[in-house]
Amino acid sequence: MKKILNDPSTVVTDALRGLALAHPELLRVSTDPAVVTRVEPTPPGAVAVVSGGGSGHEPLHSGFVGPGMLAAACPGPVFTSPTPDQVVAAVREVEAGGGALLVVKNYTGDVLNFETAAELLEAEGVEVRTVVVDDDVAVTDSSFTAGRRGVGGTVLVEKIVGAAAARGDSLDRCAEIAGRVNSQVRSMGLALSPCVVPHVGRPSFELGEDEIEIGIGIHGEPGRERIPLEPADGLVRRLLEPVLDDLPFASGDEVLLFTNSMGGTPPLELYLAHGIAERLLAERGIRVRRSLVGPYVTSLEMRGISVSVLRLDDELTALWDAPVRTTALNWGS
Amino acid sequence: MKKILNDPSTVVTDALRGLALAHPELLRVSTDPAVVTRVEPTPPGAVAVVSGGGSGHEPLHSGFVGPGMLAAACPGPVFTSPTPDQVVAAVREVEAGGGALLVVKNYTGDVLNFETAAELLEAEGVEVRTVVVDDDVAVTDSSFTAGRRGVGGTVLVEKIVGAAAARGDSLDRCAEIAGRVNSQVRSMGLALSPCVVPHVGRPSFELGEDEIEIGIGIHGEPGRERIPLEPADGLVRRLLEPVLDDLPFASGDEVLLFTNSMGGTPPLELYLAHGIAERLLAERGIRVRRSLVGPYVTSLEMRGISVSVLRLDDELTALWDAPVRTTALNWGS
Amino acid sequence: MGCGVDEVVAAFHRVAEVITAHRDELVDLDRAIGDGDHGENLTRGFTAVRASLDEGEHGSPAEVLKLVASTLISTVGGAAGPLYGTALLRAAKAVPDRVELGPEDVAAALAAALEGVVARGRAEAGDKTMVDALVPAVAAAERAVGDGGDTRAVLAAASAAAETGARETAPLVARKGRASYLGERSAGHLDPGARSTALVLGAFASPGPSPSRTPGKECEG
Amino acid sequence: MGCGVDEVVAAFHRVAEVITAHRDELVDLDRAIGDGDHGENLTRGFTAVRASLDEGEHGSPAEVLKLVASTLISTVGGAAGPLYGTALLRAAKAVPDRVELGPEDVAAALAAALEGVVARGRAEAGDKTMVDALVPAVAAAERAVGDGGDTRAVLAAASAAAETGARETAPLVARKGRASYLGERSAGHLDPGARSTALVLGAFASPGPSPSRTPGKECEG
Ligand SMILES: Nc1ncnc2c1ncn2[C@@H]1O[C@H](COP(=O)(O)OP(=O)(O)O)[C@@H](O)[C@H]1O
Ligand SMILES: Nc1ncnc2c1ncn2[C@@H]1O[C@H](COP(=O)(O)OP(=O)(O)O)[C@@H](O)[C@H]1O
Ligand SMILES: [Mg+2]
Ligand SMILES: [Mg+2]
Ligand SMILES: [Mg+2]
Ligand SMILES: [Mg+2]
Repeated sequence: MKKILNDPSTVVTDALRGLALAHPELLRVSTDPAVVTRVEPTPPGAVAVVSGGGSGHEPLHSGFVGPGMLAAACPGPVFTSPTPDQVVAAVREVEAGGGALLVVKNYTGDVLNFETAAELLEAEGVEVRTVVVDDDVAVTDSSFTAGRRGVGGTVLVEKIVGAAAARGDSLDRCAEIAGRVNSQVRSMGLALSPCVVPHVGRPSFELGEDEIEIGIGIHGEPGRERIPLEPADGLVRRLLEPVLDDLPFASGDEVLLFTNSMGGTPPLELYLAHGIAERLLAERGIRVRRSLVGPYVTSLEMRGISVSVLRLDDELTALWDAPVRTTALNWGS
Repeated sequence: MKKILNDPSTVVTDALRGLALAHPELLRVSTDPAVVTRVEPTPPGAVAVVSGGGSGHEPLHSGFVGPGMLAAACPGPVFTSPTPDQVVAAVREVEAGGGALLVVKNYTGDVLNFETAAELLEAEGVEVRTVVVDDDVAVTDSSFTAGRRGVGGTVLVEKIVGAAAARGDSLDRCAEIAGRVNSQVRSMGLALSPCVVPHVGRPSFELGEDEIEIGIGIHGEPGRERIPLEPADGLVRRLLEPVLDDLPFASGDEVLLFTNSMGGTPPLELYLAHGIAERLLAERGIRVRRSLVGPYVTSLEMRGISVSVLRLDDELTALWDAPVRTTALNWGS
Repeated sequence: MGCGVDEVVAAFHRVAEVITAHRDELVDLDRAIGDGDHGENLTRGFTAVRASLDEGEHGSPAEVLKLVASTLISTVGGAAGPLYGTALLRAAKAVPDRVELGPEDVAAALAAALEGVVARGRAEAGDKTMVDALVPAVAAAERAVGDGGDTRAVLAAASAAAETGARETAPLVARKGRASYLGERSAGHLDPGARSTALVLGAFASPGPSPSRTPGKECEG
Repeated sequence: MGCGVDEVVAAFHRVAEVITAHRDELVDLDRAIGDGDHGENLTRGFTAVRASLDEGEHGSPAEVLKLVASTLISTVGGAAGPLYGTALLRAAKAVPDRVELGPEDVAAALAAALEGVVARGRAEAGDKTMVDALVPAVAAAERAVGDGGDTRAVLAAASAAAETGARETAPLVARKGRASYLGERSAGHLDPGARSTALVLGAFASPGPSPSRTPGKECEG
């Protein structure tokens, strides 16, 4: 395992230290427990949007802390959900009377830890709502699984509900909007190569010389199938068709198309895939009104991509366009 | 070679198509010859800052096209400098009477092609100045080499001179500022793994299981030495010491610290390295006034990092802080 | 005599030791059908447990159970953190003011722990989770109580049953937790949480020496 | 008789063919001491040359040389693009109004090409670049003219000398271009640009068939 680190057990705190030094004007970082909050305080009465999850998916979530998006993020150890303490500490620091909306990816660990935190916070008299993001169509959503995983759609939920909170929407309204985004977004990913969790030291899975995994999870969880590598046109189609068929998206829909790198895929390949996805959507009569392209929900150094499609309405579009100032997303004024 | 692409010979144009679709409000893309220009026109009389180079280093240069930075970028084939036509076409499109400043990384191919373009443009009556960036201390700058390579410092030159052009500085003044940035910045990188050029199909070099290359170039050119992997503290010191000793930087200096990913290094490792670099600078009495952390000058999927240090003065700091709106750097209003 | 506060503290030191010794095994099990962190998560948690146990005096077994629970909740993360935490909180509530845990107390604590895990995680027996170690452990403990066993016998029965239960997760198809994403492919591997549950109960039942400053004590009679 | 416009066109078709056939060899040479694109760059360039030659009628050898030069400049990129382009532009200027290129013309064109490369790239003999193929080629061509050789003999002499020159770049340490970053480690490898220069001259000198619609012609007498 070749990695730039000193000690696998301190990699998250060591990185948080660097994060704090790099963005003093935007972020404040505590390491015990690990919490990243934004320097700009939550306006009195406004909703504090808080998220978190295992580390190793950066910029998710700490890279989305800032005006117009998250009030705080709780980074767990690599690929391990944060503990309730972290969530409680984060919410205590940023909640300003408007309550807290917790954005949680649908993994057992995350759901249970945030659930525990919510119980503790409610016992303290803090109003809390939770939205569980589960946009990954690679997993069958049945009683035989822990349900769909939360993947790329998480960024879209966080951006849009962050904008709703910034314009002063109530906690209930924020919860409704976050739920709406989650209900309108579908995603699927593929991996060309695995990742290596620092404290494990070996690849999360093995792939043959020419093999790729379709439907990969962001922790290296297995997907739907392993196939030989094929040209990008076919790969993107394999991701997009299940995504479109699931909601389903229909001709005439206007969407946000999010082409995400799992970490190790260069922009050249990513933009190439994005171009293909846009063409395939056009073939189905679906119009891309907004685009996002980049490594936003990653899996350490994994090479691969995911595609998320969000059906837009005017409100979601306006909230997407609203100003945001974070290390990873930054626009408007 | 596992890559997401259709045909190695069209990878750059295919990616440019995706880039155009993703950022219609910011960028305009032509593919014959390949030129990326910003939608916002150059104000009459202002300097047009134009850069370019081989593709595969994204977001360099196309990701830096936009208000406050580049007026246009010319992407060559992967790791191959663009042709003079591209540069001439780009300058013709964005030059608005104030002349053009060409930012060129110091590689024989880039220098020669931009030189030819400059001759053609001057013959057309366009005023042109060129700044050649050569910040890589891994290469000995002597008559026995093609001189130092242009690496991470290029981003800093482009951002700062882009701001100078945006505030209306003359061509001579822009050339002076760009030259000043280049004279005050030093960089060095290391690689944990090689990259694979699509039309070559094999790794650019081979590294042992535990081996890393110190002083790597952004095309996989060899560096100063191969050593066994060591903890991050030692690695960052190996990059930073030659950088600091070269200018040299001295106690009391105020600097911009730029910790760059070569593409495949996750943010976790990158921020960790940044934190170490900041600590090592502090030990030498050097104060980090500004930070930049991210994959900005990459080498396809290469895993590795580079560190650049720029000595700041008040003017350079103000120009760094000035608003910029590009796909990769985005701040201010 | 049963299990007093010192014996419970000593038992948790043994648990910490056993989990740390099996860290890599648990990582490998979780790597096969999960995300490879279970061994690391529990090692981090029980290392913290050792430190918090060493910090002060402890009034009762229930207090120790609560302290361990809250330490695990605040350091383990993942699915196992809240599940182990809830299990131990419920166990504490089942034996609120006992000075010593007798055989019935142990059985009641185990039953409460199982209820807690099910309440949080909503898994059923056969879903290939820690529930599959706890269900037979609770049944065996109750049987041992019925047979007139002492505390040590009840713990031994629970531990043996948990071990068998964990082993028998191998052929199962996971329906809860991260392993469920594998569907049929999860069959053929032990469930890491069931395995760690068996290790915890084994450490409670066994008289192994404790490396901590708290003198090694085992639950007697 | 010397080399007329048709023969020059045919020669460049042969060059395109030879370069394409040696693409992988040139990639490998450049991969060893450069960045692995030389074969791809020249193949792209000469494929474009073929297309532009096929586009219309050509008035004179100099016009063809200019067309090839500008096509290479606008399609090759890298170090080789401007260097080959400048070389051919200078060669064209050396034989401005010739209908046929005689032996002296060939030698003069080659000398001008070398001057162009040196003017652009500032390399000296021994720097391990294409200059190391061109310098002996020019000398050999001039010797052949002095010996009374015809056009074909001059080209053959230049080609043979370029080939030797290219081979002799192997032990050299690069001092120009990307290979110079390797320092001592560049020794032991052929310079890709010197090798491609030898291939170009070889294709000019050889009577190999041309696959293009322009009938295969070689420079005569
Ligand atoms: N819903 C659940 N109910 C009971 N136990 C569960 C449940 N989900 C997961 N587990 C247990 O948790 C173990 C995994 O723990 P761990 O690896 O620490 O967490 P994570 O899955 O978040 O990485 C599984 O092996 C299983 O025994
Ligand atoms: N300054 C120079 N003068 C003459 N030839 C040069 C010079 N620099 C490089 N070359 C030639 O160019 C060749 C490399 O061409 P190519 O690989 O196409 O360009 P790049 O180095 O930009 O990738 C070298 O093998 C060498 O022969
Ligand atoms: Mg986990
Ligand atoms: Mg090149
Ligand atoms: Mg796990
Ligand atoms: Mg080359």
